[in-house]
Amino acid sequence: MKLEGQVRIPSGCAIAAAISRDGKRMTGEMIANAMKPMHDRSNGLGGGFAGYGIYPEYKDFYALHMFFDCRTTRKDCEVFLKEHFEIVKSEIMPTRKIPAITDEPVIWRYFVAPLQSVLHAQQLDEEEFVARTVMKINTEHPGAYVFSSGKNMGTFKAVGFPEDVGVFYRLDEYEGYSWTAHGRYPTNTPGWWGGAHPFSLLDWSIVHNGEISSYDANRRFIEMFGYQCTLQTDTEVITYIMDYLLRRQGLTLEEAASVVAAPFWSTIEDKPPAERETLMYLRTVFPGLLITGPFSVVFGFRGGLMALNDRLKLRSMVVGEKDDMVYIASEEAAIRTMAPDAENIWAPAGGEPVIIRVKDGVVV
Amino acid sequence: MKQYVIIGNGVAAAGCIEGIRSVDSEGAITVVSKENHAVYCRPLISYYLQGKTDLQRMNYRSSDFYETMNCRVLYGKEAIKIDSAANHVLLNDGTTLPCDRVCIATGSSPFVPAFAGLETVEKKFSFMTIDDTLALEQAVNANSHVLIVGAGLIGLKCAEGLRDRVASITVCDLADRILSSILDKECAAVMQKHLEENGIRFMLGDSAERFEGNTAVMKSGKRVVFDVLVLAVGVRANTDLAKALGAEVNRGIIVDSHMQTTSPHIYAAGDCTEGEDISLGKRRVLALLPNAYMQGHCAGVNMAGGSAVFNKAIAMNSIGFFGLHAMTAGCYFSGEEGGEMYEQTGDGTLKRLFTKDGLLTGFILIGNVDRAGIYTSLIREKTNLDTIDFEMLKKVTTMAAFSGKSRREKLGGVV
Amino acid sequence: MSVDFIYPEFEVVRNDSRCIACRVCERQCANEVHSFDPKQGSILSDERKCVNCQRCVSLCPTRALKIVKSNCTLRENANWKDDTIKEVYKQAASGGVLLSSMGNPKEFPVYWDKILINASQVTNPSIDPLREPMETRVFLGKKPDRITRDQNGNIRCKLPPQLELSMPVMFSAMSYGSISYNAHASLARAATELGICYNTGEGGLHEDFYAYGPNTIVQVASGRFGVHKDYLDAGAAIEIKMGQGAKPGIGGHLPGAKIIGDVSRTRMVPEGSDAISPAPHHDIYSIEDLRQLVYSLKEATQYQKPIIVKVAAVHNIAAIASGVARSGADIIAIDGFRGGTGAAPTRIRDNVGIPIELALAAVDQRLRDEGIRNNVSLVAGGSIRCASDVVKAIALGADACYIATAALLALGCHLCRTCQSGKCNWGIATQRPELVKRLNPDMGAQRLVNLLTAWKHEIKELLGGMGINSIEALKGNRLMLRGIGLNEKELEILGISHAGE
Amino acid sequence: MKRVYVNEQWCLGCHLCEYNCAFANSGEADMVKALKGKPIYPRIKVEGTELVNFAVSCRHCTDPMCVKSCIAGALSKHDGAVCIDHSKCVGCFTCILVCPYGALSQGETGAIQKCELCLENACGEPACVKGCPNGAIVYEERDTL
Repeated sequence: MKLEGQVRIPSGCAIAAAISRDGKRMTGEMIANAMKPMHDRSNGLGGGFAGYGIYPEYKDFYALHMFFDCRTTRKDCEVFLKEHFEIVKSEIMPTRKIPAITDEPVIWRYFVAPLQSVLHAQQLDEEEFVARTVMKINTEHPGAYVFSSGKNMGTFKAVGFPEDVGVFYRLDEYEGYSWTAHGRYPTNTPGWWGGAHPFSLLDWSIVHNGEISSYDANRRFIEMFGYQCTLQTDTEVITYIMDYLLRRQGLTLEEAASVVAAPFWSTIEDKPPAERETLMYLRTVFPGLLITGPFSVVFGFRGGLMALNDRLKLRSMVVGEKDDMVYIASEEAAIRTMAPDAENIWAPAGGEPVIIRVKDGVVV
Repeated sequence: MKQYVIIGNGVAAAGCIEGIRSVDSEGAITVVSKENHAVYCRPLISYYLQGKTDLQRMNYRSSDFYETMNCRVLYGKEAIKIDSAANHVLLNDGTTLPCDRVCIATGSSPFVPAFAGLETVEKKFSFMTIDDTLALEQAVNANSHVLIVGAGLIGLKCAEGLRDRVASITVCDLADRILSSILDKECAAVMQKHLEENGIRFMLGDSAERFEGNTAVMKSGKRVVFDVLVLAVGVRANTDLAKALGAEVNRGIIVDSHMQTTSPHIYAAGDCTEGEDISLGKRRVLALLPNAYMQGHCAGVNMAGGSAVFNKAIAMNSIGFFGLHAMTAGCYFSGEEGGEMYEQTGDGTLKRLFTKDGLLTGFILIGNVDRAGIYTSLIREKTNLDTIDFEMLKKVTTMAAFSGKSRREKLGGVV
Repeated sequence: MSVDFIYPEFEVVRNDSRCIACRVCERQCANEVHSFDPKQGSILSDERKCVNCQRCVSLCPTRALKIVKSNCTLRENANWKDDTIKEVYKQAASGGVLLSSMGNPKEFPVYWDKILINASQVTNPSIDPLREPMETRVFLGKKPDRITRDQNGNIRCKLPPQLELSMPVMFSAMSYGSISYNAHASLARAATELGICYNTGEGGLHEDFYAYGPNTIVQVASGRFGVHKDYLDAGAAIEIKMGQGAKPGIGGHLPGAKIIGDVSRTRMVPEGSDAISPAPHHDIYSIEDLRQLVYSLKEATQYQKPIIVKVAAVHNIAAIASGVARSGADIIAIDGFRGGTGAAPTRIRDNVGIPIELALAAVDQRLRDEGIRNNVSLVAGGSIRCASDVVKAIALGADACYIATAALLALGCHLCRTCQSGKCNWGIATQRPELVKRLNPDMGAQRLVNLLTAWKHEIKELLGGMGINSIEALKGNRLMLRGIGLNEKELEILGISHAGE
Repeated sequence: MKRVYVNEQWCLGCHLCEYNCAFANSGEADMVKALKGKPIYPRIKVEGTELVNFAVSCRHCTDPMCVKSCIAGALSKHDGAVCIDHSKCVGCFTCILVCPYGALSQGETGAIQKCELCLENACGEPACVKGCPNGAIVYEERDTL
C-alpha cells in the first residue's frame, strides 16, 4: 500500500485551540483533554499538537523536531544538519511509553541556528534558508522527516488518538501561551507518523479539518515557488500557501484570508470602493490560491492564532472566550472541557477570519 | 343627454349607431324603420334566392345589436317631417320624437318609369328589399319565364338569383351593354358572354315600351311573353325629408365630408346622399354598401361630438355572376379626357387600368381579382405612380411594387 | 475527362409518400440539388451536387427527405480506404492540392473522451449550484509576481491589462470573409450578452461591430489585413496569430471572389484581389521578433490591452510556449490539430500538429516548471466540443477555452466541410447575400447565448459535484481527472493518474 | 395588440409559412394528409422579387376597410383581431376589393379566408411565426406609427 505522500488520502478531523491574550503560559494537558469529547471525530490514526512559547530558553533557535526510521538515518542526517546549522542542543524527544502508542520512530529534536557562512553563500534570508533546508531533508533524505521547525514553538504528533498522543509526548510538562490540537480520521491506514497533524513550517502551524477540493490547483500553483508537497495533505498545502502569502508576499493575515477564502465576486462588488479594489486585486492575482471545498483551520503563528472556515462554511467550527482566553474547536463540547463557563460562543461565518493576537506589549 | 334620431334602418343607420356609440355611450338613439326588419344586408337578397344565405344569416348584425347599442327601434314607422326649429321629428302616426341630432339614412327607392299598361301585368316586382324578394320567391316556379327590365347590378344579380328556380330569364335594357354604369363596352361583352353561357338571354339596346298583360312590347316591336316581371331600371335617392327641410338636394342630399347636410344638426348618410367621388373630382350619388356604412359611421361620430371625416369615397364594385368575378373602381377617363389605359388579357381574364396625370383613376378586373385592393388603395390614396414600380404592378398586384421604405411602413406598423 | 471515377458520396432519399412538393428544398439548396418537374408535379434530386449540409432535410416540413451515405462501395481494403482512393482520383483529375474545411475528421485519439472527471462522495460534500453561489468568472492576463505597497502600506492594485470573462469560454477567430456578416453579428452580440469575447480573425472589424469592442478580440495576422490604429484600439485584446491548429505552418488564402464590398473595405484589400496571408509573419522569423511585435502593439495601444499570441499545437509546443511566455505576451492561445478552418489543404489539416489535450498539459506543466505560469494565461482551442471538454481543459491547466466549431454548429452549421465552396446553405461561410440572410443574427445570437448558458450550467454542475465553487479552484487541478485506456506515457504527459488509481 | 409582422430583411422566400398556414387551418393532424397532392389555400402569401421577399397576411387594421365594406356582415373585429364568420360570407369579394394589402383571398370553398392569427385553429399561435425558419415572421406588439 502506498504511504501518505505517495498518494493523497482524504480525512475527516477534530481540531481545537486555546490562546491566552495575556501571554500566560499553560501546560498542554488542557488542550489534550479538550480532544476527549471529540474522540469520535478521530479514528486513532493520527493526533497532534502545536504549542507556542514552549521553548523560552531556546527562543532564538529553530527547534527541529524530527522522525527517523532508524539510527543510521539519524546519523546520516545529522551530518547534513551540521553542514547547514550550528546545533546548540540535540536530544531524544522525551516521551512516555504507553500501550496506546506503539511503533514509534526514532524521534529527536535539535535547536539550531543557520550557519552564517552558508546563508551568505546562498544569498538567502534566514527563514527562507531554513524552509528550503527543511524541504530538502523531507524530500531528499528517505526515512528522515522534519515535522517542526519554528522558534520557541513545537509540534508533536503521532499515530494514535490525540489524547493519547498528548500523554505520549508529555505535554503536561510543556507550558505555552497558545496551543492547537488535531485528531485525524484518515480514510486508509498508512500508519505513518509524518502524516499526522499539525503540519508546520517555521513558526506556522496548521490544524485542519476538511478535504479541500481545490487541492491540486493549490498544490500546482504553490509548487512553482519552491514548495514541495511531499505529504499530499491539505494541511501541508495550506501551510505553504500561508507561508507564501504572509512571509514571501508580505500580506497581512486578513489579506491572506481573503485570498484563500476569497469573498464571492458578488460580495466584493458590494464593498466600498477601496476595499473592493483590494479584494478584486488579490483575487485576480492569486486565483490559484483560492481554497474551495470544506475546511476549518486554525493557523498558528508567533503571537497568535487565526481560525478560518471555507467560504461556504462546510465544516463546523466554534469560538468562545473566557477572560483573556480564547478557545476554538470543532465542537463546543471541546471548549466546555477547557472552560466550562466560556462565554460569547459563536460560529464564525464562512470565509470570515477570526484572528487572535496576544496583547500589545506581551513578549512571546 | 343627447337625443339622436336616425331615419332609416339600413347599413348607413347601423354605421351611424356604431359611430355614435364610439363617442357617446349615454345618449338616447331612436331608429325609425320603415321596414319591419332589423338591419339586414340588402345586397344579399340575390344570394338568398340562390340559397347561399338565409333570412337569419342576412342580418347585418347579431340579434342583440340594438340592445347592446342601447337604441330604440320604431318598426313600421315613417318620418314625415323634420322640424328643426322645434327640434323634433314627426312620424306618420302623429307622434313626435324630440331630437338634438338627426341622421337621414333613408336610402333609395326603385325608380319605375311610367310604362303603358304596366297595371295589366299580374306579377310585377321590384328587387330592393327582403319583402320584394320574398314576394318574388312566392311568384316564381320552375316553369316561370321571367323578364327583367334593366341590365344593371340589381337586374343581373336578380337574374343570377333566379336562374335555377325558373324556366327562362330574359334581361332587356335600353343601353347597348350590360352593367353600363360600371363596365366599358369590351368588359361588358366579356361578362355578357359569360352570363349568356349560363343561360341568361339579353335584349340590349331595346326595352319594354308597354305591357299587355303577360306580354312586353319592345321598342323594336318584338314581343316578349313572360310570367313574372322584375323592374330594375334604377333607383332614386329618398330626399323628400331633406328637401322639405330646405337642405340642399341635388340627385341626392348634399353632404360635406363630415356627412352634414346644409341644415344645422342634420346629417345624412348612405344611398340618399350625394358626396364627392375623389376619383372623379365631382359630387355624385355613390349608392354602395361600403360607402353607406362609412358615411353612417362618420355621421354618427360627428353627431356625438367627435370628429370624423369621410373624404375618400370612390365608386367601386365587386360583383360576380356564376363564378366569374368582376371588380371595378374609380373612373375611366378616355383618351380625349387625358386618360391612358393599360390592358392585359388572359385565359378568361381581363384587366384594364386607367391612369391620368400620374394617378391611377380606375380599373376593371374580370376573372383574376387577387389583391385588387392594392389598386383600389392607389386610387383612394391618390398615390403618385412615379413613387412605385407601376410597371410591375400593372402585371401583378403585389406589395413588392412599393418602395422598400413605404412597404415596411405599410406592413411593419400598426394601421 | 468523360468518365467520373467517383460515385456520389451521398444519396438523397425522398419519401414520395410524404413529399408535398412545396419546393422548399429546391429554393433552399444553393448547390441546386433539387428541381421541380412540372410535368410530374414532383421534385427531382441530383445527388452529385449534394454536400450533405442537411439544409433541405432541416427545412422539409414533412420530413420527406434524408441524406444518407451512399452504400456504393469500392472493394474493401484496410490499407486503401475509400477516401484515400477517391482523393487519388480527384488529384488525378485536377492536378491540384486537395482543399478541405473545418477540423480534422480522421480517427485520431480524442483524449477528452479518455479522461474522466471526479466527484465528491462522503469525505467531502458536493455543492449544489442551485443553492450555493458557483463562480465562473476568469481574468486572463499576466499576474504580478509580487505584491507592492504604497507609503501608507496599502496594496498597489494596478494590474497588467486583463480580459475579464463571465465564463472561461470565448469564440475563437473567424474572419469576416471566411464567415458572413450575420455570423459575425451573431457572435458579437452573443459575446456581449454573455460577457465573453469573440475574435475578428484576420478579416478586420466591420464598422458596424465597433460597438461590440469591449467584447472583441482583434486579430493581427501575417497578412495584416484590416489592421489600423482604430482597429487596435477598438478591441478588448489584441491577438497575434502565429498559427492555426488546422493548418500549422500554412498561411491563409481568401479568394478574390470573396473580396467584395464590405469584405474588401473591412480587410483593406482591393475588390477582387486575393487576400493572401503568408505562412510566417515576414517580420517575425524568431522569438525575439515576436517580442518586438508584442511591444509594438502594446505601444500602439498605450499598454491598455492584453496581447494574445495564438500558436498551433506542434511537436515542441512546450518550448515555444515558454518562449512566448517570456515575450511580453499576456495570453497564449494554443490551437490543437483538430481545430477548424474555412479552407486548408487536406493533407496539412489531417496530418500536421498534435492534439490540444497533450499540448495544453505539456505547456501548463512546462510553464509551471519554469515558474512562469503566472506570466501568461493559457487559452486552449482546437475542438472543444462541450462543457465537459471545457472542464477537463481547465483542470489540465487552461485559463479558458476557445470554441468555434461548436459556435458554428449552434448557428446551423452541419459540418458538411465544404466552406471553401462559399455556398454555405446556412448563411455562415458565404458572402452571397441571398445565403447570408439565412442567418438571422437575432436567432443566431440567441442560439449562441443558449449554448453557452447551457454549458455554464453544466460547468457549474460539474464543479459542484467536485465540491468546487469557483472555476479558479479547478484550474490545473489535475487530481480531478483520471485517464481511461491511456498508456503510461500519455498519462505522464497529461499529468493525470489512471482511473482506479 | 399582438400582430403578425414580417421582417423582409430575414424573409428567405422559402414559402414554408404558406404551407404551415394551410396545414394549421386544414384541421388535419398530419401535414402530408392535409396538403399532399392538392393546391394549398394559405392565408399568408409570400411575395417578392429576385432581391427581396416578404410574406403578407392580414394587418388587423385599427380601422379595417374590409369590415366596413362587408356586405354580409361576415367580417368583424373581436379583441382587435379581424375575424370572419364563414357561414355568413357569400363570396362577393368586396373585402378583396378594398384591402390595401391584398391580405384576403378566396378560400377552398369559394368563401373568403384571411389570417385569424391561428386563434381559432388547433395551432393556437400563428403557425407562420412558429414555423418560420429564419425568425422573419414575428408575433408581437408594436406601436402605432
